[in-house]
Amino acid sequence: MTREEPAGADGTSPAPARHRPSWWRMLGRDRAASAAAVVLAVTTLVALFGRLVIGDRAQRQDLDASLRPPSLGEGVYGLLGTDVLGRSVLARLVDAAATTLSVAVPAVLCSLLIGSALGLWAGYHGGRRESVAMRVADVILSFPSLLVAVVVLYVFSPSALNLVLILAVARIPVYLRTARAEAAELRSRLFVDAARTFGTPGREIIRRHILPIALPTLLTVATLDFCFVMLTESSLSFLGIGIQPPDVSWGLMVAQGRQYLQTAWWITVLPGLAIVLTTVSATVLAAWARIATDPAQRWRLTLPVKRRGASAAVPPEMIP
Amino acid sequence: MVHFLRKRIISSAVPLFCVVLGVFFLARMTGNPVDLYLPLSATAEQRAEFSAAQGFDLSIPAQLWNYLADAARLDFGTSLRTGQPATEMVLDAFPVTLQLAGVTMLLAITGALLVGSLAAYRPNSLADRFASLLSMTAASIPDFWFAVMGVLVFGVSLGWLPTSGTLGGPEIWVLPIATLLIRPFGVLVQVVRGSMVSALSAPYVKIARSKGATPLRVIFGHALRNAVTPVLTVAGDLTVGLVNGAVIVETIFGWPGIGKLMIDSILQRDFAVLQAAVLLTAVTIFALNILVDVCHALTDPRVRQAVPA
Amino acid sequence: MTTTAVPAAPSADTPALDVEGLCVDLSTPSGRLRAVDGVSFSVRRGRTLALLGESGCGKSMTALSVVGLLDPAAEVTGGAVRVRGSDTLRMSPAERRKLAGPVLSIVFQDALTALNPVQPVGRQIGEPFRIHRGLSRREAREKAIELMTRVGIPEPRERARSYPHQFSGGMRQRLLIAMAVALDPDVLIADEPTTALDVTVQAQIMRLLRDLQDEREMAVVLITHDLAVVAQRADDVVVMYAGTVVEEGPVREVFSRPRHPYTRGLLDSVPEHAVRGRPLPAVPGSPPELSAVPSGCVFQDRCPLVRERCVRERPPLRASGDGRSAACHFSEELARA
Amino acid sequence: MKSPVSSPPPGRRRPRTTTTLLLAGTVLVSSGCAVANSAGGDAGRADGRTLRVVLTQEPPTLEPCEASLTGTGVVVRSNITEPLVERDPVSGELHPLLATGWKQTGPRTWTFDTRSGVTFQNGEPFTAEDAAFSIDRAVNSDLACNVEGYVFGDDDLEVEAVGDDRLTVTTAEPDPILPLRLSFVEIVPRTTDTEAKVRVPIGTGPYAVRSWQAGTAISLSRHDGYWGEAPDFPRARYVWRSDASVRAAMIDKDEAEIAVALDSMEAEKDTTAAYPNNETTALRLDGREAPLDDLRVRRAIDLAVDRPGIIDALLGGLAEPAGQLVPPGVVGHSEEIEPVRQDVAKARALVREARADGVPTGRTITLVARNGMFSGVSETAEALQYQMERIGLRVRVRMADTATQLQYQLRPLPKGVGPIALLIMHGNQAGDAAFTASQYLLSDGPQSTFGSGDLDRRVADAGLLSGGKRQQAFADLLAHQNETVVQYTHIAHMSGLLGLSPSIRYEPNSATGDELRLAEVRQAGAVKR
Repeated sequence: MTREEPAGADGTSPAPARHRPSWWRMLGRDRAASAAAVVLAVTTLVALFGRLVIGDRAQRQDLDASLRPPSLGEGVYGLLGTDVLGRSVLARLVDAAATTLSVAVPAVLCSLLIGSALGLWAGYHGGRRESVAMRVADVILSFPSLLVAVVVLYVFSPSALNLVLILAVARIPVYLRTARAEAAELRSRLFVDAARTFGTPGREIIRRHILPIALPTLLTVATLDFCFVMLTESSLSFLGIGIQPPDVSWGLMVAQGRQYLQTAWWITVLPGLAIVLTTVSATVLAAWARIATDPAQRWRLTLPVKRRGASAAVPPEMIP
Repeated sequence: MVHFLRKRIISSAVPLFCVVLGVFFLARMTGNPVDLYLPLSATAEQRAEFSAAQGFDLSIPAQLWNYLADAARLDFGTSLRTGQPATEMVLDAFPVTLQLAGVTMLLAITGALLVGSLAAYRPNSLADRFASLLSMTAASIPDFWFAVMGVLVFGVSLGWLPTSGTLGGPEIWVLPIATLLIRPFGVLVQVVRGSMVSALSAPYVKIARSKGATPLRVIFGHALRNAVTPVLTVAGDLTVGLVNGAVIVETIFGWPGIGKLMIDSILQRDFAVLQAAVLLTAVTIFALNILVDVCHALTDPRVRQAVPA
Repeated sequence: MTTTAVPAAPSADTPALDVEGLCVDLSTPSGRLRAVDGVSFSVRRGRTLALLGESGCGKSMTALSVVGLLDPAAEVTGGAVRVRGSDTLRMSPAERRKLAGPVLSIVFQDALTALNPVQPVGRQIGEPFRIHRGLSRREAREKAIELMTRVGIPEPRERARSYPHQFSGGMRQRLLIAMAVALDPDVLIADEPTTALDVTVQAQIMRLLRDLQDEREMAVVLITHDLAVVAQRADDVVVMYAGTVVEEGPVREVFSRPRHPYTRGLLDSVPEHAVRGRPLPAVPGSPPELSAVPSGCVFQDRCPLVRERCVRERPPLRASGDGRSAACHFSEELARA
Repeated sequence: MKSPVSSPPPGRRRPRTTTTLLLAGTVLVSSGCAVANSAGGDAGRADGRTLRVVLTQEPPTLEPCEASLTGTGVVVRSNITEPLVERDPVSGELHPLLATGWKQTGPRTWTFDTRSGVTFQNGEPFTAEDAAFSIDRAVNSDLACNVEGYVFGDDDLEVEAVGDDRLTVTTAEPDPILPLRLSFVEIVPRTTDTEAKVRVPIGTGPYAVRSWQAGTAISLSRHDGYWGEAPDFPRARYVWRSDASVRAAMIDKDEAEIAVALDSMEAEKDTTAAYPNNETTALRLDGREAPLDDLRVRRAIDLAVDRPGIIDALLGGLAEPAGQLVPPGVVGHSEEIEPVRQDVAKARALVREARADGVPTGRTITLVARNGMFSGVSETAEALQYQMERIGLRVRVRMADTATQLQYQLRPLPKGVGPIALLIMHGNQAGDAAFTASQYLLSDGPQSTFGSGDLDRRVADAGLLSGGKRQQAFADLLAHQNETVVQYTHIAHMSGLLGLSPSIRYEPNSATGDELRLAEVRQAGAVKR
């Protein structure tokens, strides 16, 4: 007998046997995750195509229109006000989305790829390789990353590429350690032993048996890092390096606008909100994806939001 | 455990040496500081004289050798900027940052354990969603922005707190610590929540509940110790990351800590101080890593057993 | 099957545990599914009831809902679980906690994960005394050592300080049992307590359970898919299939004359029943997905006797007066066969 | 790593981790408070007796011979130590201070009469001997004092005390502005170390250093034996915050009486006072590199800049458009030179013309500016970049730190970096265009990229003149550079912005940024004497 959702007294309709629910459907059931997905999708679209729409609006200055507050009367580009140089904050937000993502995404991807590869390799093989990799991680970690960034960016000019490299190198140890820990634990598991007995080469074992298990954790770390990278880039802008004009990133906007906090809140609050929204969305979506990819946890996504005492039949205690 | 500690300390020596080398070359890459310390109109002879006096005219290997030889005698040179011994300046600044970081991490870990555990107790509940949103937002606010806002709102508009400085009662700590705290707290809440959710769904938690344990006992008596391992690791990394935050916080609030000292020495090309400061920070970070490992061993008997006693 | 004579345990008049019409719904991505549908059974002190079925038939979920340890995805939607005269499903969490341990207790199959890896076992075994009797740490430890002695842990005083990973599988299961019987519960639910163990160790554990049951007059609900264990250990059996009870009654009678084709199929699949020289009959197919339980008889897809009526109409669980019931339109027919 | 299951470890008592952590935390917190409290002997409260000043950075040292460094001078000069002669920042005239009078007694010799009845903060009386010692120490010693290179050339001075209250100074070449130069030499007692720089000096000024808590604060107290009028505040205290908004907040919160270098957008507040600070910003164009080697391109850039726009929007309206490197009040400032008005059409035409002649106007020019040079510097750089791009040039901005910017600013100039437009801020505290010209206008000047022989000659000649002729000669050569060389696109004569608590009265002047005279600060309640 079958019960489709609001179960009828005697459900008689045969349910479509859906073994694995579709991603869309699971996403749709989690309101927070779907909102996050929408935010990220919009951000990505804006980052990819926004510049085509706004043209040079983000750069167009008008010193006479300096610090105009957000208003409806100034056309689309006046919607969110202007900055001190009279540039449209909206246009700059759009322009900055592309720069911000073009720094954050490659930086995170680089450190994720390099760090995870090294970590899995080190963790799987153990021994000398493991300790060398760990010591390298120690060395990188013990340099205060912000200061290294300051040195390097001042010496080798603060280009976006250098920024990406610095941020990537600084975060490699995080992935390296996480991946190593996972791999070291998995290498003694039965299925890995089995694969080894069959003569599967190490690289294949890592790829086929270890990576899939370690990946969700690594991806979660990566999302948190996404946030870290954006914030570090912003801190660098605060210290005067980081993204260089005429390029603009959200972090740079926040840093530059901070002087005008009392007079023109919109310059700094709006890009700050953009950072917060994007990172929160990324985190929410990562948490969701982590559960959705884990067959043992997937059921959680199907839970309705339980409010205190909403269901009398199950004592709240029964909910872990 | 003693053996383990000894092994860890010995294995830290090579990386530390790499750090020393790294910071030496990094500093040298920033160029000769002569321009900064001589008047704009200084003559070529004056420049040469200055360089010679500071040893910058030597080849890089010779400079390195001198530096290492001095460092071996624990002499880290004299600050170009103030003329004081670098060691003295670094040791003056270090406790300030250590206290900031210590108090911050203590609060962050305690707070995150509480909030994260409560959120994890009922996943997807209203409280959980609120805690998650709060922590994620906290983790993504730029610290300098938070600091400046804090000064304006709590310092000036409401007048509750002093704007900045190190002189005064406990209230002087509030804004700097709050600024440093937001990110580690936000991240840790999520880590605690995640690992508590899985700890709470473990069979031993069911068994504990089948023994009639109260929710508090279940969380703090059973699940927490099991959930704490990833938390410790992340907390260690976040503590290391606090050096970055300290740069910002100390710059804004005028705290004479190591972060500000380091950034000033970079901007002033004060190599001796920079090298001493980074070395001390690195030593501290290594010590911290060892401490994290010791905590792992203390909280998890399986790890403890793997470590030869 | 050789039905070993199990001596009838002394029993009080009222059942120690009485489950009636228990329904459990499961939230899944494809909607809500009924995982346990109107399960009823009762067991008296000193008696052993076996819940028998293939994995996924809802027997574990039934057990978990009795002790109130269901996952949040699952929700009890109906029925009653009565112990000492009151329905635990209507109780407040605090009232339930009072029962957990002294009245209801459970043993899981995987003792490694069921023991807290970071606590010394002595503390875990002593915990019920700390919770319910308010004993001091030291007193609880003494009780724990007593229990460890009772379940056969050598050098209990020393081993009380050890951690679960330092014990072998059988020892861990003993520890788990010690913890479960600490407060002399009325009802002990043993959820596949021996599945993960070697055959020799299995026997030891089962003997330990029986000894403890005799000693403490517990009612035991034994959840298992192992017919031999049921035959040797249980007084009564409840056979479950796809979330429903298909047959129940005293073990000896049910096993000798099953009245449900599923029970029969199960019994036939055991080698002792097979006629030498003929292929071993097994129940063909596999249990239906919860989302695809047919609307008529739940067993229709695999039943050798399936007829048109089975597709149309679900057979109710009918008592036949001799303490047995079966949910088959043709149970009499089968009994005669 | 694996251990056999069979051997349980002996039962060790494990320290309760949580307790340990909590304990450690408590110790940390309490020790932190202890440090904070012990440091806060006087917690800097508004007690009406302490004048609290918030600077941008901690002075690297208080060594008087480094007083030409802004960070040091703002604390030391005229507060702790005094020079023989001081320059009136408004009129530019020299006033006697520790010298009562001076005259040129030979082509290369000047004679100074020193003041009597002056005592140092250590109780020693001040004599001509001390003055001679101080000049000798600052200019002729091996200390490599900043003032030596900044104000004096390579040649040593001959200094001699003639009795207790007279001293003669002889220069290698005739120097008509020697008294002005000597206004930069702070006088210290003859007991001061000659081998090494001192961190905490003794002087004759109205305040003496009471304590210096490294990293936190410098406290001064009134010098009771001060020869002049006693200042209002018995004590003064310097703290430093690098963030301008925090400095402003400290005034609002009454945590400080004076805050230096506020952001220009604070200018509308009642608690701020703007003052021309003798700094002039300009874009120095590297005339050796194409396309900047073309006069038309340099002219076009000059025409492209919207000075009033930048000043109003980015500099809080506090600055004045500039047409020369020398601000009003400085000898050599020309009243005739008008700031160039923006003329985009003309600028474009010039660039087009240059391009038609084969000048590579498409080559990317790097606009280098220094972080923290003035409030709104990065926005100004962006505005300049935009305005230069509007006339058809290609420009990228590079924000540098001080050391990096200095590499661009000073000879030897960096090679292989392409055309550079360097945003400079020239401080003319010395009050004479000679300092400007020798640095910025000579074709091989330390801060100049190119020039012309004609201009070099004019500079050399003007340096030897004095009085009205000197003024006219420098004014003419500034105009000449604007017509023939155009190395500089002048932007603005800047203003500083000071935060002032309502409880005090203080009139900032053009020297305030370099020497903040605490003795001139009055309590608002006190009647001005």
